[in-house]
Amino acid sequence: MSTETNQNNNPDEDFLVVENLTTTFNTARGPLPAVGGVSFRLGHNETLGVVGESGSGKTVLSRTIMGLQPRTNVEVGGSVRFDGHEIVGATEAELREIWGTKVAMIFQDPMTSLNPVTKIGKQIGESLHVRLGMSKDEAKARAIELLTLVGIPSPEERYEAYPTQLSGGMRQRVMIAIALACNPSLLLADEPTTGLDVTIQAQILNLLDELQMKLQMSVILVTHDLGVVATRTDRIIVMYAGRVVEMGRTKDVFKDHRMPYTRALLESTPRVSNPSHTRLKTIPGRPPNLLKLAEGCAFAPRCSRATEKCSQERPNLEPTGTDGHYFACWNPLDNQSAPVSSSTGSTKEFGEDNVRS
Amino acid sequence: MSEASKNVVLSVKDLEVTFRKGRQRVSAVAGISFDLYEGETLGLVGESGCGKSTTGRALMQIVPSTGGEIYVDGAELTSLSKKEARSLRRKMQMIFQDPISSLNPRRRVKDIVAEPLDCWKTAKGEERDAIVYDLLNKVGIDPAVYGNRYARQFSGGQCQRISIARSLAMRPRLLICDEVVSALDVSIQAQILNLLEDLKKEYGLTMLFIAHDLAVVKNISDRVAVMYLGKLCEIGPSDTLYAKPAHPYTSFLLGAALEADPEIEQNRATLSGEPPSPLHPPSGCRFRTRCPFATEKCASEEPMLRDIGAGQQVACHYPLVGSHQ
Amino acid sequence: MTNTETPMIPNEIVVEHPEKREPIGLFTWICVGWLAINLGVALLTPFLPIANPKEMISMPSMGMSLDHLMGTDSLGRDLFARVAWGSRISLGVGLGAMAIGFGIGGPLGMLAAFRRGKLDVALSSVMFTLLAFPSIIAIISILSMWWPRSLAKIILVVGISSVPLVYRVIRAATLSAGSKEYITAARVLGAKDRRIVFRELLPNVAPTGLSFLLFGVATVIALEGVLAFLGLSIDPNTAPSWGNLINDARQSLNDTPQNWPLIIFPSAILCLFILALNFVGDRLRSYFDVTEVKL
Amino acid sequence: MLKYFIKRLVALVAIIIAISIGSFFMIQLLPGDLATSILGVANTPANKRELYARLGLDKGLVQQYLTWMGHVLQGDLGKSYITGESINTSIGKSLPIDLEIIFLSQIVAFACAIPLAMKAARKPNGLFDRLSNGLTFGLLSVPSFIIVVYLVLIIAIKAQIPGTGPGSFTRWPEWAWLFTDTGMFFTTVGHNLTSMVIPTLALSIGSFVVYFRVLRSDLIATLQEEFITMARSKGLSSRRIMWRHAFRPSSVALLGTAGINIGGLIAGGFVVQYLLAIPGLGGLLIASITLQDYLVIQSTVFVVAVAVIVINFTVDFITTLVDPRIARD
Repeated sequence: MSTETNQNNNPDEDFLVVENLTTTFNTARGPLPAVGGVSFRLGHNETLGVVGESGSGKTVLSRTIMGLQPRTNVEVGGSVRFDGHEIVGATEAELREIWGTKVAMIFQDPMTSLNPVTKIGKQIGESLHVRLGMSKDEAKARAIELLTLVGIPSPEERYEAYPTQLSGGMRQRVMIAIALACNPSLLLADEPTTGLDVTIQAQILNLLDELQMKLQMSVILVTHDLGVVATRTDRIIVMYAGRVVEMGRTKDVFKDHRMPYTRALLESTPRVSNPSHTRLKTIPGRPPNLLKLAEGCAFAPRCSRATEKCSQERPNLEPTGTDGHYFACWNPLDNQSAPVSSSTGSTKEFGEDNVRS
Repeated sequence: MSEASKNVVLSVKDLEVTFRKGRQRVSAVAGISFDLYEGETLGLVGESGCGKSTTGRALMQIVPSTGGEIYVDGAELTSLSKKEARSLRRKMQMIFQDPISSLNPRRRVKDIVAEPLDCWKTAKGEERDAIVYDLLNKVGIDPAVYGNRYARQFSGGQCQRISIARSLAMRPRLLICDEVVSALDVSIQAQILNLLEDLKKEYGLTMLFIAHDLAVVKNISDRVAVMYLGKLCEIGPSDTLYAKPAHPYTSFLLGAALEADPEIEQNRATLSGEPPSPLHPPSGCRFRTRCPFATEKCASEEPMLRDIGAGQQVACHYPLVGSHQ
Repeated sequence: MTNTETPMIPNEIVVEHPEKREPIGLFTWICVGWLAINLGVALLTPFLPIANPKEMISMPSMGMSLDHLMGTDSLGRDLFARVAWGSRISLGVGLGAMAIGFGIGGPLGMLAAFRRGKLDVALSSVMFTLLAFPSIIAIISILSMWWPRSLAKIILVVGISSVPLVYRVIRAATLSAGSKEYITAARVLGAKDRRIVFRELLPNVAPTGLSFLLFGVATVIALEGVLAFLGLSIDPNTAPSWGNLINDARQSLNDTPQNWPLIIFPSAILCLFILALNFVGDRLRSYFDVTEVKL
Repeated sequence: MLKYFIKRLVALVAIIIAISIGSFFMIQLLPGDLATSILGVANTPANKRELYARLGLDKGLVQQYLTWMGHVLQGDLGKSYITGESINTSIGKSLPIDLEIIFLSQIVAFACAIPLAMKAARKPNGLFDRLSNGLTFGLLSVPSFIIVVYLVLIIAIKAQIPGTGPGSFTRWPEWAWLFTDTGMFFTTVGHNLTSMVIPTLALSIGSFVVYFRVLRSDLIATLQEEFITMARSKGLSSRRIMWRHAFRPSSVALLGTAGINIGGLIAGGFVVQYLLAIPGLGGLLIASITLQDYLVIQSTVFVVAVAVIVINFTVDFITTLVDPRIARD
């Protein structure tokens, strides 16, 4: 395992360093590059949003970062350095040391992610007992505390409940309690609110914010919903066909995006603020088949700005000039009206307002 | 949009749907009334379990309604014989949430689209094929390439296009869309929403659009109705209702909706708790247990849907917006 | 056999035309071929140039030779001819009994699942009670007292005793297919019951039915072996079944232990036939992705 | 939970009543002449009438059924028309033998199936999984009567292991011996266990194959579930994940299969008993079928059916303990 990251004098940027990460599934129909070379950095207590549609590889990315990908039929390349640990290539036994205690994950569907035949209290207490060596009584007491922390009413009673007896929102709260049981410093949240009602979604997102502040965690929020990342993240990554097509501070990406896909995604999303019957801009076609990815830019076949070069050569991530804002496109959109300086300032302000200090 | 001069295509009066769960009774839809005018789209929005899908299904008589009346072009649906109801239902069609499961995986696309024609025996042979060809073209599925494929070979978005083609084969007056885009990705969702808008114009459809996504509903609807725990809270023209919600629940719902824009300040005051069980709905106003403005009156007296002007109706004793006059 | 080869790929990855089907595979074709050969032999036995199975044509307990491919039994009868004729009985019992089982249980199961309500409750409570009754005991008791024995009676008794099981499987498959949205969609489009049953339900129930049919035939062929051992199958002197042949061999092997082909051939052919049925049934199930119905 | 249990119990009683009716009428309605088999050549109309009156067979069928049920409810299954022996005694002698064979074979089957299935499921499609999966699929296609025939040929005849062949069954010692003559006790137990080798093997192979396959495929499916990924992400050891998280949900299917299988063994194990000349219920049933001993057949069928149902009921009950979801539906 590499420990050289510790020597870096800017720890805030190097809490999590992902470099050229690839995840390829070996299928009966050939290799399927679900994640095709992703690099980014994440600082302490920072919130990173990963946005993409189905098949963009965002879920696979989050699992590969954690090292949770199954071992068979999968090839992982590149590097994930997390707080002095190299994840790629580590054995399951090595990973087990940091799972739960340093990095934890919450999953999309709380119904299938909770063991249906075990009481929820036991599921929370399990890692306390096994990983932290608490006695069963201590674990139970702490589990009830955690249930209170995540806002579950009458936690003593709910301790005895089975997952099927809870509502969707309650189950997601239980998932959060399980993930946070051992005080991890990095939380990966994979579509944590998909399938929940809007009011419950707001509750869960507020809870996550609150807990992030309280417990001092970095969070990677994976979602398909641009609304979820818009106000809850410091930076975002936009993924398409397994690659990062744009990344930067949230405000920069929303207001000053360069990649046509990012714009298309934003324009095809209906908005509450738009008047009724606003014609949506659509992206023609469908996401590409990852088994038959062409040489060039994966978005080229659907892109209105595509040129011949786009289908021949794959664009790499280029800096825009704004700090930390990158895009991958041969024919980027023009620098938009929003002045760079003010947007940087307000992003910071925004971050302090809503996420933490 | 809702001028009296317009024809009423669908009129619902005090619709009730009660399910039996063991010895208990769950009233999924507890008496709702609304009118649907020719050529308009009414959005029906609410959180899961509020009874919006059950309403749609009761209108199609997929689940039996246990009370109230449904008028389609003036004819009352529930009192008709099975046979008469069946033929009246030709005027109404429905598209479902799960695009993949709503197509039979073991049948060919062109047969799926032709299903209504075959059922009603309205077109045969070349005429039938021509209609199918035309419909598939309209929804953007190339019939020459895909017509003979099986439904299981298509993605969600394509399946939804096929479903739409099928629902239009009988040229219905009324189309009920039940969460038709909620299983789809944003880019595909936009395609389907635009397609529905186009087809609505072309076929002169009247639509009931049921969904949980507030932005989607606003985008497609002329008027929007908000449901909570089996009751209508509020109904009104989309732009008015979204700009000036009169019912506290509508206001909270809009506040919780996330906008894809980091500059819009999110309303952090969210509703606390979860909706009560429909097995034991609260007395009076059903929202009162979570409503910050609730008083004793709300517990004792059920608020009726009343006009507050500009086509907006609200069921609340203390609406946030007074009269529009 | 296993449809678990590539489950590691998360659902979110879009593969164009997501066909889950695996290639059919060589072994499946071998099994199909083996089933076809047996069926062909069973159908054509009377016309094949083989020895008379009842005639003592040679020395008893002869080993394998070109004249007698599988040797002869303790009475000097040609084993190959007896196995070939035996396939007629064994396959006849298997297919005949399943024809009765499916003929009665299939429509009833579909009807109950389609109509639901009181009819379903009534039919199901009768069928599930019958299912609780150990059918093999009933079969043995009935056959042991219903003289004289004949192929038709065996087929009838075994067939009827399989009705509740077929009913359960078909009902479950119909219920599962019927809960799909496309059935509701068809109804909404105005399809009448008949159309829904034949156009929508049947094509989706048929794969389950077919694979269960193969398992059923395999089970009945094994069951006939049990009956033969207890002396309850048809009289081995009129026509031997595979079970009869194995039973005969078992008894005569005490005297002539060197004549092992006598037991090896019929039992191997019986087992391989059952194996092929099971394998093809299993492949059918995964080919049509019939996962929701547990057989 | 209690409500569910009571509901099941009511259903159980209803099914047992249905089965008593079934076993009674099935026997009564069958062709066959009781008088001939009892009286033989003395089957004159007068004798027959006298016999029927003595046995109570001159009354209506419903009357006969009620009389029989009345006795059964008092714990008396009646006496054989032919041997005159009490059926309670006959079944009392035979049933323990069935229970012993089933008990031993199930222990062996579970002891082999659970660890092997765990091993196979851990690496689906790995070498061990492919081998075990293929092998068990092959074994699945070998009916138990063929297994017995070959086991007898190999163990008892070829390998010449004494006390394992047909007819070598030895009973357990009587209770009193346990305290007076330990040497004799162990000798008889030893004999008994030796004589159980072939029947136990014969039944355990079939059970093992079924259990292995059910548990393996269920485990593979369970291990794909998100809650297993969740458990891994907590940093739990794979051992703990296998046993605490994967095995318990998977054992539901295993239990269900075991219930059906054990029921099948009680009813279907008699081929094995017949081939090995073991005097269990199967032996009793076949002997009475040969003698056309109606009442014994009827009672044995009834007892076996009740045993099968009680076992299924017990398994269902255990299943609800393992998986709390079931009782709540």
